[in-house]
Amino acid sequence: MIGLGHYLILAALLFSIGLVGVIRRKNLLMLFFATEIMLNAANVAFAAISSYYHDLSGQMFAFFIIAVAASEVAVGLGLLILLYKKYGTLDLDNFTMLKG
Amino acid sequence: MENILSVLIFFPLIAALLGILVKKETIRVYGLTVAAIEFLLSLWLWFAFDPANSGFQFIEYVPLVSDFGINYYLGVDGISLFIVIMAALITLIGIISLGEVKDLKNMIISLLLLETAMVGVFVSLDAIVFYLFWEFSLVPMLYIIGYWGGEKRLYAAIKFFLYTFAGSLIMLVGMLYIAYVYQSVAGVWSFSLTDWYALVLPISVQKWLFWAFFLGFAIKVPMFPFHTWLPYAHGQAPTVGSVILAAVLLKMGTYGFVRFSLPLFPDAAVAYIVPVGVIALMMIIYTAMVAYAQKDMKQVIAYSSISHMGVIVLGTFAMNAVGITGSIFLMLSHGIVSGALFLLVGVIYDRRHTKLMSEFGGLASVMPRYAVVFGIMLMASVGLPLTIGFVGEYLSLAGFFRVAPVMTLVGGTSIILGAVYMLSLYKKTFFGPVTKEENKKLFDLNGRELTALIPLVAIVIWLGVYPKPVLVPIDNSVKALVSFMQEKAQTPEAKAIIHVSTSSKEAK
Amino acid sequence: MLQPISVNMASLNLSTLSPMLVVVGGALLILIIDLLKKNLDKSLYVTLSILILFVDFGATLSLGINQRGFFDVMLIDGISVVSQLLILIASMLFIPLALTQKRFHEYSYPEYFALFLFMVAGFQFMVATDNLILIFVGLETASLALYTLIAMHNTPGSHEAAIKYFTLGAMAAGFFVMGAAAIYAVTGAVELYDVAKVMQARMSEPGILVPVIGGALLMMVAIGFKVSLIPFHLWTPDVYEGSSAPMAGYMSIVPKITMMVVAMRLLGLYVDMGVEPVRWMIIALAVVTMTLSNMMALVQEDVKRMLAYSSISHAGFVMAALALDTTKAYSSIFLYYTLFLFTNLGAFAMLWISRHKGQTYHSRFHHPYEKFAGLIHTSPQGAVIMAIFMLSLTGVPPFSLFWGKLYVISATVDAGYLWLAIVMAINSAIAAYYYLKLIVYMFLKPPAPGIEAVGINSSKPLVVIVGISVTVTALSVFIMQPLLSYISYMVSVSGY
Amino acid sequence: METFAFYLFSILIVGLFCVTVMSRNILYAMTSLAAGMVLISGLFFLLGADFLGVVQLIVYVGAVMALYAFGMMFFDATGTVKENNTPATTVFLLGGLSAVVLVVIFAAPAIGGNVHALYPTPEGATNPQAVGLVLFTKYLIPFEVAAVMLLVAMIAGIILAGKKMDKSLSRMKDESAVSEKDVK
Amino acid sequence: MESLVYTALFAPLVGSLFAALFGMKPKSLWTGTVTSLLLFVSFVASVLLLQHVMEVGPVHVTLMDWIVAGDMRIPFGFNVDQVTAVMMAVVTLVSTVVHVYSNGYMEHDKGFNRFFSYLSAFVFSMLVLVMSDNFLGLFIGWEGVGVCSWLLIGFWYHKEDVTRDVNPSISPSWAANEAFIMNRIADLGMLVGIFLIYWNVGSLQYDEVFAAVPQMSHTLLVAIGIFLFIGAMGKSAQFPLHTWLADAMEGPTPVSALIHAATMVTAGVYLVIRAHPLYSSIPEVGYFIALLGTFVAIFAASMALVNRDLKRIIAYSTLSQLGYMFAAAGLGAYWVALFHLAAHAFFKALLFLGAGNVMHAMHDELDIFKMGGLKKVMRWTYIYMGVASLALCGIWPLAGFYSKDTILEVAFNEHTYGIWFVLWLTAGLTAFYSFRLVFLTFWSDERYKKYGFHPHEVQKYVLWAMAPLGILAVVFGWWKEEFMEFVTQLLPAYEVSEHTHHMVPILIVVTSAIAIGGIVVAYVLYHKRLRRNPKIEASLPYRVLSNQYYIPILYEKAISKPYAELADIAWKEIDMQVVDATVDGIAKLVEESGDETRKMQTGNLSDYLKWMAAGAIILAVLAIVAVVKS
Repeated sequence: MIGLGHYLILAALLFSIGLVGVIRRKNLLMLFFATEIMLNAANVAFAAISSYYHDLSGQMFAFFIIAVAASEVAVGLGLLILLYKKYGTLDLDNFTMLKG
Repeated sequence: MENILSVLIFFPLIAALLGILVKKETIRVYGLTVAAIEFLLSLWLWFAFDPANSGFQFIEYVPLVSDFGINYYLGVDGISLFIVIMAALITLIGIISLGEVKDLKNMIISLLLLETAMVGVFVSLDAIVFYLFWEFSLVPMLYIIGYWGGEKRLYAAIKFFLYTFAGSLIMLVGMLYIAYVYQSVAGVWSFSLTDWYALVLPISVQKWLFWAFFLGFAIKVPMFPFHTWLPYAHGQAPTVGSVILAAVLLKMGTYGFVRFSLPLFPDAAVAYIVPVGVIALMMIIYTAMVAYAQKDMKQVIAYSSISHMGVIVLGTFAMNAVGITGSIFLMLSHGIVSGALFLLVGVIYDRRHTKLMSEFGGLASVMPRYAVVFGIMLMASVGLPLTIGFVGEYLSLAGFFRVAPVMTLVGGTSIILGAVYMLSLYKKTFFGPVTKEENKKLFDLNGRELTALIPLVAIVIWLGVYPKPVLVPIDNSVKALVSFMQEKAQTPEAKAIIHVSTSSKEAK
Repeated sequence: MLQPISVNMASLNLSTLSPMLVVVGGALLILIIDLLKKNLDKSLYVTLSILILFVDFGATLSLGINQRGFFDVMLIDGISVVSQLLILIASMLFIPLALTQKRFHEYSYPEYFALFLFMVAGFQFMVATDNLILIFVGLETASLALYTLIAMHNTPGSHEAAIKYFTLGAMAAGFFVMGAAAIYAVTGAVELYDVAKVMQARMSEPGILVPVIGGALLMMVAIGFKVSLIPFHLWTPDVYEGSSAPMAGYMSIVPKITMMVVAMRLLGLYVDMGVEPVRWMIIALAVVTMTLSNMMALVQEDVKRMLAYSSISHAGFVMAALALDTTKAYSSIFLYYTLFLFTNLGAFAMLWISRHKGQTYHSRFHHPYEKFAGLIHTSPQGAVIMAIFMLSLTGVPPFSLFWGKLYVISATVDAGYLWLAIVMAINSAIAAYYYLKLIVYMFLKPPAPGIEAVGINSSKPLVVIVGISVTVTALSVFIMQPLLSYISYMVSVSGY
Repeated sequence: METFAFYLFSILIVGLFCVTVMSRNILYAMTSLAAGMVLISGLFFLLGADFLGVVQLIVYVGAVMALYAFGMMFFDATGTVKENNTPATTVFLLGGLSAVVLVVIFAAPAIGGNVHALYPTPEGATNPQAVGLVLFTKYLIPFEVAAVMLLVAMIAGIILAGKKMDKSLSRMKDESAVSEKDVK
Repeated sequence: MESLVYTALFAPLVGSLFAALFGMKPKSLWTGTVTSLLLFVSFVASVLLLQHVMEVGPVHVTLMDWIVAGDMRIPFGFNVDQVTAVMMAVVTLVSTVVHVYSNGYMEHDKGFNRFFSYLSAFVFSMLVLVMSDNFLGLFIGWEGVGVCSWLLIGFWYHKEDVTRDVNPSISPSWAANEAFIMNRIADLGMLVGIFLIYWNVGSLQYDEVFAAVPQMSHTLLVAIGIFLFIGAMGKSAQFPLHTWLADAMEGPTPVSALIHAATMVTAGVYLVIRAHPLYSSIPEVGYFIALLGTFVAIFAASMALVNRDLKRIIAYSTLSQLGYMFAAAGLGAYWVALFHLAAHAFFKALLFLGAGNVMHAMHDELDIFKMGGLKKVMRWTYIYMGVASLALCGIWPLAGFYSKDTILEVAFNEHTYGIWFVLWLTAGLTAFYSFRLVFLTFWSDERYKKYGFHPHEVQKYVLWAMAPLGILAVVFGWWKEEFMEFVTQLLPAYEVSEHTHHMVPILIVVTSAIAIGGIVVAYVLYHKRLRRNPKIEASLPYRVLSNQYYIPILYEKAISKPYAELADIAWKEIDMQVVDATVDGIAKLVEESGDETRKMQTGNLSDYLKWMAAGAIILAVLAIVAVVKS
């Protein structure tokens, strides 16, 4: 039997990987992938805790996170399409008009 | 008329708002009328005031935010009565003196708003209401300096606003702390001064609160080293702005000392006589020197204001009736005199558009009336007996002498140094041959200027010769204040230094 | 085998849901109307939205205090009612700003109003529950709608703003869920009252502080993002600049109030339990936020951007109250935001009134300071009104925010954090400079020659909104007593 | 067995996600992301959260990836992406530090003890049944809100990707906008 | 009697205000006449009061309260006792004469009306000074005379500043300011004295204060005595505050006569006399006063020896005589001091008015080296000045003889032989320089012709107006006994000891001898023609003396200039560079940190994301710190 800690550390690591991606990526689409990883990390954590505590709230939370992730993808893609249509690029280095 | 104080506060405010509707051509008459009515109302206040009663009169009390202890609480006693009257008078004089300025309408509206704030500050007995008017007074002044001022007006206006604003915020924290202490003792919130007076604060608390309030007041006064906004403000402000700034706004600071610092923190005030005294001495001597070095007439008077305010501070911290009465009287006299001096500088500035002393010389022969009025004000400024300037200065120094003789001796140099810079100004400007061609055909004072100045001259002499009608009400209230302070003081040292009266002490 | 579930309808306490139902239903109604008939004028949707929000407002007002509904998911306590009311007031004041003189892209969509109402519903859900799941879902609903609303302004700025906000928001969502996971890991609960109970019980266990504080920390990132605390604020100025002025004004108030309520529920729990590190983290964030944002605001060239930084600073100011854990402090937050709502929305509405379409004044900014130079001559009323808003933001009495500041600082003093009160005071003084700068431009500088009229986008509804705002701002002293007693009552019955 | 599965899945997931994060090729990134998602659903099954696993598969692998793929095609970015990536030191410093922080938080030994379930899994019910039970009672409201959220997302997606956004009324002079309408 | 007091006091004020009404108008004869008449009224009232005091006793009136604060209650109270009555009579008499005289002297001046206004105002102030029944009232007059003196010295304000070589006083306005400021320095001392009195006695009324003297500690009395005397030093131009007096000669000559010889400068002496109960109980301070007076006597006389300026010589002699008065007062012989004060007032005023006549004749030329032989054209002036000079030298039977000799007797009697010797020597010097002036002006060769002057005698009525002074300069001393009896009703009677009594005739002879000796030397040297010895003029002592011991230059170099420079530094270096720069620096610092901080707002989303992660880490660090600390 694997301890809860293992799952949680895995979740933490996945989150960190997501974070690295978020920090590293300049292409917005790829960046969104990384945010998905972050959300999934949380899902793993919730599912594991839920399972170990025999409590359903965690699974519910994970379920809603998935729903949120789906919605975010929809909106995010909409935005990306808009940006791509207008500017022909998804590199966030190109969007630095607003600053200071 | 029980609500006369409210009327005094809000009459100019309403007048200012209605002033927006008045046509530009008639605004001068409107402004004059309003200011005159306000002044008459203030005189009525004096008339109705009972000089024998040392407590607050014409009290108005309306809860504003009762859960938080903020009330619309007004009252006037001998200490504030005359400052209110002076504020009304100076506003009136200021409006009379207004020449052909741009956007006269806005100017008059601003002045009336300022009058509301000034009167409000001096009659508020609720700390928050006091603070409200205190802060609000900055706004019209900001506009007056910043719009009608000289070359560097923006810098001056912003500096004036920010500096005073910053200081008073710290004071606000102090106020909130007192209210908190009051709440923890009495169980209810209150910002009423009279409630606070009853509160005996631990000495350690008094000490830091003293400095919190000190900062707010010191910047307003302004005390060394927080004074540098003043020369800019005066240097850039239009004449009427300087007049009101010097005459009334600065007095808010010293009034604050009397109204807040002394009765609320008697022990701390006594404990800090020496540091405050040293600062006051710095103001007196150092700024007098700086005044002497100035090349611009207005700057001389600006710095001289600081120097005189130093004497006021000394008097305030005398901790006896003589000194405090003197300092309050000196507030009045400095208000009248410096106001008049700024008006006078304005007169010459209107004609020549310069205030540099080197541009003048020999004006006494070209503008004799001007020279006479200036001379009288100069003498009042240096504290010549039988002018208004002497009484307050003498009493302030006399009072402080009891506390710190040596410091008084040093502070007394104000009468010397004051003479040095004022006489040198007078000499440079009025004496000697008329060297500049432009100066040869200057007009002497015209009717409008005389109307503004003559009342001030009359007051200068009247109150110099017969100050009693003003001194007695002030003194009654101050005596009450001092004996209250002595009762409230906790340490024996403080009790010893706060001096009520030779006779009453013997009676005890 | 499973037992059939029988649910007593009365125990569900459906009324707790009524405000959100109204507004969601309203949004659907708008969508249906649009389906039935195209190309209706925006004024219809504006008025409809106001009416829906008004009904919502009524429904919220009639909620009984301190009840739970729907299997204890819904929580109607004092602060939830107060914050919902604030959200609704702000929304009602915001919507008419669509009726401008000029045409702007977003208002050509009926969906704009539907999305807006959905967003309001999302916010309402966030404050009307203490279930982390519902908070999260509500948050995302509102946020997604908000991103869209921003992008719909359809200018390069708004696109950039939307993508920035969206991306950072996604990351913040990640932190939120990770934080929730940590809390869940410690307590096995996602409902805050349960969390509190379990945590209280477990506080004495050795080593418990690490995950407890860790959870708070992760949540704080998400909260900090939404409330825009430094260093999570970075989106704020850019997004405010990119979006339309009303949207920026709205964003400076409503999402912050809602997140502040969440923070009260969540972080308040820690502070209340005496987890000192959390308290210090809040204070540190607050101090850094108000100080640095003030400094940055000082050097802005654009009024809207300055107001963005100013709203960050105000958020920091209020956030400090969160660390105090007194009823007065919590009340002061609502009091402050109530007053801030009118002032700031008014200020942004003024910017909106002055909005023009071309880039007349500046190659990038729509509202550079220069634009307002000499406004007192070209539009005296406008100048005076804007000055009142600025003075209020500065904290000059008698204008509204003075009372807010007074109360917040007072609460800080009462809690014994004198130094914090002094820091707040000093920051207010620094802040005075940049508000003053605008006043200086409006009143003390001559108008720049040959430019378009500043009030170009003005219309009656806008003027009315500004009028309401300025009235409340200027005369706030008279509503202070009822407001204060109402808010204090509402906060204290909620147990804060 | 379970242990083996866990470690296998874990290593694979971490590896795949690393590819997602590090790869220059968008196709690789997406594929590894999808694969990682699938494996995560495997973890869910492992944990007994069958319903969650299914949802994960459907939503992520199905919907999300389809959406992304659609988007990707739209962007025509099948080749390598030229990115001016953040310097590795910054990335690993920040990533490493946050990993440490997170691990410290989540690996705390205090987690896991002394907690009893507030919403225990009903006896004798399968996971989907249990989930259904909770979802339609306790979590009905969040569920409905999630529905609203999806609706919002849908509207948002439609609007943002729609043709109407091509021309900006906010940028256009009012006169021309009016005339355009008249022409219609 | 009250009305008499008020008449005497306020008549000059009325005159002053009347003249002020016409202050800016061109000359009108009215102002001169009316003010002179009113002064005469005041004089008559003073004489009547004097008589009243003699016959009945002092009069005390209180007009009204002036300052009331705390326990301080200061009325406008006036007390006419023996000393005051004498002072009033002297002041009003000399003033009346000077007013009448000025009608002629200022005839052609543009500021005629203004002049009379100032002059009468001065008299009023002086009367307040002597009549007040309390110290603060005295202070009113004290400052009042200061201001009037300022106005009058600077009467010809339009003159330009010149260098010290051309005119040692630089300009009237400069001299006026110098006088005012120097007096102010002393006034501060006086004020402090007043404060000391108030806080220890609780009153400033003379009677109460003097009644309290016995109860006060010695140190306190010494302190009060010193501070009051500092005040006296300023008004009476005692060293080191003496420079203003000579410079004050820039004022019109009647002013010099009235203010800087007869009245105002004696205010210091008056103060010491007035405060005699105080000073008698602190003999050591008195002795110091006497020493200082003696020093000033010879110090001033020495400067007069070489001066060429008609008025300055007389001014130095005034200074010297003031020294005599202080010597007497300091040694306790208050009545003698008062006696000399009165006598001096008469002959010194006469001397100055005579000098005014000469100036008038010489078109404002003051250099006695350019005069000579004027007795032919200015007979009466010559007689007046001769008489006055003789009186000044103390030649029997003129007024100066009685008063001055008595002072020498006192000095002898007190066994302060040093003081006696110096005063004796000074008497010789006085005689020399006085007659040097007389001979160089009125005798010797008519050098003025060389410079193209056409001197002429002044108007008749002016000469007549001077007559009372002339008569009094002669006869005043004859009333010594009566005077003594009268004033010693109030002042302590000073009796010389038996031993001294025997010595008196010898002393008289010795003193008279040196005086006559001085006259003779002057006669020998100057009666025929001006003798100048370039060698002597180039010698160091001569230069020192003619440059007033370099004291004015020293003051300028050591005080005025450094003060101006320090003031400049205070303004430009400290106020602007330190104080204000700090304020602006803070503002700038805030703004610059704003500029720095905004750099985190790069506009690049990636950076924002990094900041967010970094923020989380920073928070974690913070949390760790907080945990560790708690």
